[in-house]
Amino acid sequence: MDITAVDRSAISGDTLLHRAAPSSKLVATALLLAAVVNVNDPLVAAGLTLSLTGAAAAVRLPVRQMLVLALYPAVFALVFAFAAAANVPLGALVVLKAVTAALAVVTLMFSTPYPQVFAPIQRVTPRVVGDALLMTYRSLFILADKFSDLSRAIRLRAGLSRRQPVRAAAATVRAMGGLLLYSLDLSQREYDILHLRGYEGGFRVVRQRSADRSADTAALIYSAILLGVVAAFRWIPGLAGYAWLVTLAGAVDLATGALIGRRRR
Amino acid sequence: MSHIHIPDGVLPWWLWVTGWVATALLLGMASRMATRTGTRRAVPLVGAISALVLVAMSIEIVPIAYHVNLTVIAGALLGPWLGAISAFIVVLVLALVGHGGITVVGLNTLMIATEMALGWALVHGGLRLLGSRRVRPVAAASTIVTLAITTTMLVGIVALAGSGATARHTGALDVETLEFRNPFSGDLINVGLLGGDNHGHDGEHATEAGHVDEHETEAEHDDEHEEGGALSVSRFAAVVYTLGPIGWVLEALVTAGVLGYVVRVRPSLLLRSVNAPPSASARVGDEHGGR
Amino acid sequence: MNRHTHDHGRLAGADEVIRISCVRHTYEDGTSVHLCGLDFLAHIGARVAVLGPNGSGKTTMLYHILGLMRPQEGVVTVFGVSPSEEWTRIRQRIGVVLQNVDEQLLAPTVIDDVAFSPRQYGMSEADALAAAHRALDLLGIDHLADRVPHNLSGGEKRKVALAGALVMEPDLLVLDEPFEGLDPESRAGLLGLMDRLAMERGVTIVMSTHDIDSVPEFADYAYVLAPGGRIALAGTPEELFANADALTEGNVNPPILAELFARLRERDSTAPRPALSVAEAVDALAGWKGCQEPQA
Amino acid sequence: MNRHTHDHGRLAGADEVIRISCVRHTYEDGTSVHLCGLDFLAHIGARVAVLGPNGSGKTTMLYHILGLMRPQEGVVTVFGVSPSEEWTRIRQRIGVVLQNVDEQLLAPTVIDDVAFSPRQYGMSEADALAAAHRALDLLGIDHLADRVPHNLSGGEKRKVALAGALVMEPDLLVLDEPFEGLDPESRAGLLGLMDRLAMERGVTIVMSTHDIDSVPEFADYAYVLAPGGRIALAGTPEELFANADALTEGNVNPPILAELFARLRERDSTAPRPALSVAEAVDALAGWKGCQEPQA
Ligand SMILES: Nc1ncnc2c1ncn2[C@@H]1O[C@H](COP(=O)(O)OP(=O)(O)OP(=O)(O)O)[C@@H](O)[C@H]1O
Ligand SMILES: Nc1ncnc2c1ncn2[C@@H]1O[C@H](COP(=O)(O)OP(=O)(O)OP(=O)(O)O)[C@@H](O)[C@H]1O
Ligand SMILES: [Mg+2]
Ligand SMILES: [Mg+2]
Repeated sequence: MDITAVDRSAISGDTLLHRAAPSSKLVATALLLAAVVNVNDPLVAAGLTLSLTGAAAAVRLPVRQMLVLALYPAVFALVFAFAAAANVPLGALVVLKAVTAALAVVTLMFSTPYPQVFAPIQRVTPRVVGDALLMTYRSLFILADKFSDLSRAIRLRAGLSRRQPVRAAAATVRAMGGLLLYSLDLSQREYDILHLRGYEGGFRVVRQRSADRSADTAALIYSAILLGVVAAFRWIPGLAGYAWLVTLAGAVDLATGALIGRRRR
Repeated sequence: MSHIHIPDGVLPWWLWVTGWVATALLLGMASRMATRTGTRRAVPLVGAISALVLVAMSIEIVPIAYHVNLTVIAGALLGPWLGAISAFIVVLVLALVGHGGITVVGLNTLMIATEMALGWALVHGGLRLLGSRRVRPVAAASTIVTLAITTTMLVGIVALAGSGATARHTGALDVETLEFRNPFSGDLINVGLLGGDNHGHDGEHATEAGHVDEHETEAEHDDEHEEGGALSVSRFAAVVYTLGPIGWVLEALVTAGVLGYVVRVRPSLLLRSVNAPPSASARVGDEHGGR
Repeated sequence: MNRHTHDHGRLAGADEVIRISCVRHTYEDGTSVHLCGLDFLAHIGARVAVLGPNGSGKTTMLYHILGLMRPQEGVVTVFGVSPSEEWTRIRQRIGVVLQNVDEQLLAPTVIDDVAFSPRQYGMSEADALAAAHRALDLLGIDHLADRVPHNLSGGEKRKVALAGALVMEPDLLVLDEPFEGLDPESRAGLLGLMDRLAMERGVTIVMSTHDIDSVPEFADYAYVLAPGGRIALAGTPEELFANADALTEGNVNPPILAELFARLRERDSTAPRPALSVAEAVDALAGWKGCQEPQA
Repeated sequence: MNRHTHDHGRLAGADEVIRISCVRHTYEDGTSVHLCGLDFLAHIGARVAVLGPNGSGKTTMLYHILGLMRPQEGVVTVFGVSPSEEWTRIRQRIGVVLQNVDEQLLAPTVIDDVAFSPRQYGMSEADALAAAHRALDLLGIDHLADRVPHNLSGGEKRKVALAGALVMEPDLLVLDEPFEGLDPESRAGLLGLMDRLAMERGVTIVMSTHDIDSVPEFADYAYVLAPGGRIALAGTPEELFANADALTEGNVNPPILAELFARLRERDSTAPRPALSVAEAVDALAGWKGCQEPQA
């Protein structure tokens, strides 16, 4: 979970997806999640994963970093699969679902600055919740900086040595106590500022508009097609035998995606 | 922190939808209660404490990759209502940055909100009973009791879900694999506290691999499970209750250490809220004595 | 939105913006700051510097002006009202940049942060954004509009915070150690901007600083706090720095040039009167060498 | 521990403490700092100042000296070894105070904080406490021993941090902007202390600062970084500040006195050579006026 990497890509990246309107990307992500929830054939799920990866590669998102993040839920899915799934295909389905869902969300986060992702959430939640959500993300970076300052100081003052793990742990716990005090002070100062600047509740975020209509259309159509395929295989029984075609299509997607991504580079 | 690591699209939809609905209700109620003390006070406080919890979860305390959660502390400082809001925010941010489990955000919020509310009630009850000098034992005991109760809740959810293989970690203790592991491999912050500077991550992927291997053997035992059927709640519970306590103790030690430090450095912090009505604990950050 | 009508009828002078009279504040741990001695006064369009050693109470004083603290004793009035009680009545007229700029940028993006106050005060979205862009332009940082605060450099953060303070076109600007950590060039830029604000718009500026050498350049009037909060000295920079002894008593080192001239005078009584800028000093010294009358 | 031999031998002379040679560091976001141009050298007992505008790479350079960053290109040696690789071998000889003192105070009381390193290095409890008290005494703040660091004023915190850095009696002291937020008196006290450390104990001091006016007082040698990290200028303060044009190019304003004398010379070519302290300047000016012979 490297928030700074996500943030960096979202803010300084410049891919086709970065140019799409955040609202379109949110809808596309929702469609993909619906597809993940409904997919019930491992081969179709594999196709889904592959083509999503292919799409990310095609627009030149940092696919490798994204996959590392998506791997985390995969590990837990594997645990789940081995314990719960009756057979290998079902186990594979569980893992693929986890990876695909994570990949969909991560694609959104890697191509959209966090305010634009949180703003729609903020609009549908109570004021305190939405505002606190935006405030959390802002504070996260301040605190992370603070903590790296703290641990740097511990390091320089010889607080950490492998030979004395207990002392090292104690020093770290202290640092955490210091961080706690700091975050309370921080909230006090933030409160002062809110007061001074006339806060009455309700942060507002300028809505980012689409910089490229075709990007929105592409994202929406692409995820709609994937959902359509999933739905077809779920509810049209006759198709079950052809699920391998979806996997194949996914593989082709990935290959072309990788090629396009490389060509553009 | 009790955290259900269930992949999206696996849990029965009625369960996670119920989780979302309950969370929505909880948040509605919480924000009404929270705004009584003023939105302006609540927003920065919840923001800072949620950020603190998120940062803390990325810190390794012991080289074997044990990480803290600070939910009891967050609960003690925020109180139950702001705690519920903070729980939602923490879970949501985790899900968005690649933790997975967007659909189970609702269920996870309920778990952590409960943990924070329990932590708040126990810490403050204990301090009122025993006095602030005993902050360490109070904090430690509260943490253990809180985690024991939420673990029981988790077993309940597992029973509801009808699947015996819900993976869970208490602290970072993965009860399924009987080992401690750090779920935040690529840390939030790039500070290798004990290792070399910027290259602390390689080793962890190795443990992840080992982690998976262990499951292959374990899976054999679970072969009798049918899809979504035959739960082994009893076995799950047995594992949780025998191994969970190690995680609880570690979390308890850290909680006691941090709260002890805080009380020594700034005694007024907890004491004030001890004597104040529950909602007033939201004003904990008020240091200037001004408005 | 410049209100230049000077109708602040009160007991005190019509153009009085701030008055602080024997205010006491006791912190939780018992530390007491007693802002007494002289009265602190700031008039319309004045640029006032607050000097004093570490821990003397500069920040405490500014917090009282901003209504963040309620005086336990004594009187604070800003625009004729008590800021801690009637902050909502005067807040639109006051812009603030406190010491930790990092923590003052609360909104998710720069433009949202600068547009924060206008929106909260109920301006229409279009007006709020227009005002925000005007403020960014004023500071020459419109290109930062879509950036996220945590990626900015220290100097940029300070400018964004300043834009947020200026967006409502305030009549009073309160700055706590605005030069901390800035290199000389950024500092000069900031000084120039404050000059313009005071001259062209009649903005009253109150700022605390340790940077004594920039006081003559920046301030019309300065107050010196002694430890404990006592307002020990007051005067124009010329008056203050001419009186090196009193300054030293007040635990403030005079600016280098003031010290140079004071010592020169000790050595040679024909030495010119203290000059406070390099240009003036060069004139004065050259004149002195030529045994001309020093210019007034 | 006094190494006062001043034979600045070339090529990794025996008394060379630090050498930085064309080091490049690229931050994760692509910002690259290239500490090249001149080599950075510090000799035993030297007091070296690092100047440069905001963002020029001063902190980055100090982090390299402290082994917090691994050079991606170029060479850093401290006490003859690479700090990023063999930090444990040299860490006891190096004391550090970074920019944000707040985050460097780790223990609940001042004495615990100062005794932190000795305890970590496995000193006996009694020795650790004795060492801590010695360090507090050295800074004249033994009365703070039992206070809680969080409640101290900024200046006091900085002194405590310094005591923590001095407690192991280091041979090298690295300070990042030690004067930030300090009032002139605390600053003078700190300058005096650093003088003593360098003179009496032969401690090598490397410090970054924006406070140009104190450089002549403090430093034997100074380096000026240009934006991007280029080490653009180096020399003794006298050499550096005599050359106003090069300084301005390097985006560093010369100290006020240097500027005064430079302008005086433009006006009148008989004006004396730049003096860098007030006392010298008074002598020079008085001598110039012809009232007295300037003292040698
Ligand atoms: N939150 C606090 N709790 C207790 N004492 C405090 C607090 N804040 C400030 N003080 C004390 O009040 C006095 C005045 O502090 P203040 O911050 O106003 O000084 P200052 O003049 O701004 O100093 P500096 O130049 O270091 O910023 C100091 O003695 C300080 O220790
Ligand atoms: N963590 C970081 N990530 C990305 N870029 C960074 C980081 N830290 C510093 N930089 C960049 O590296 C350059 C050098 O920064 P550095 O902090 O060394 O400057 P400095 O000379 O210490 O500045 P200041 O006078 O403001 O302290 C700057 O351009 C800065 O923006
Ligand atoms: Mg202050
Ligand atoms: Mg720096």
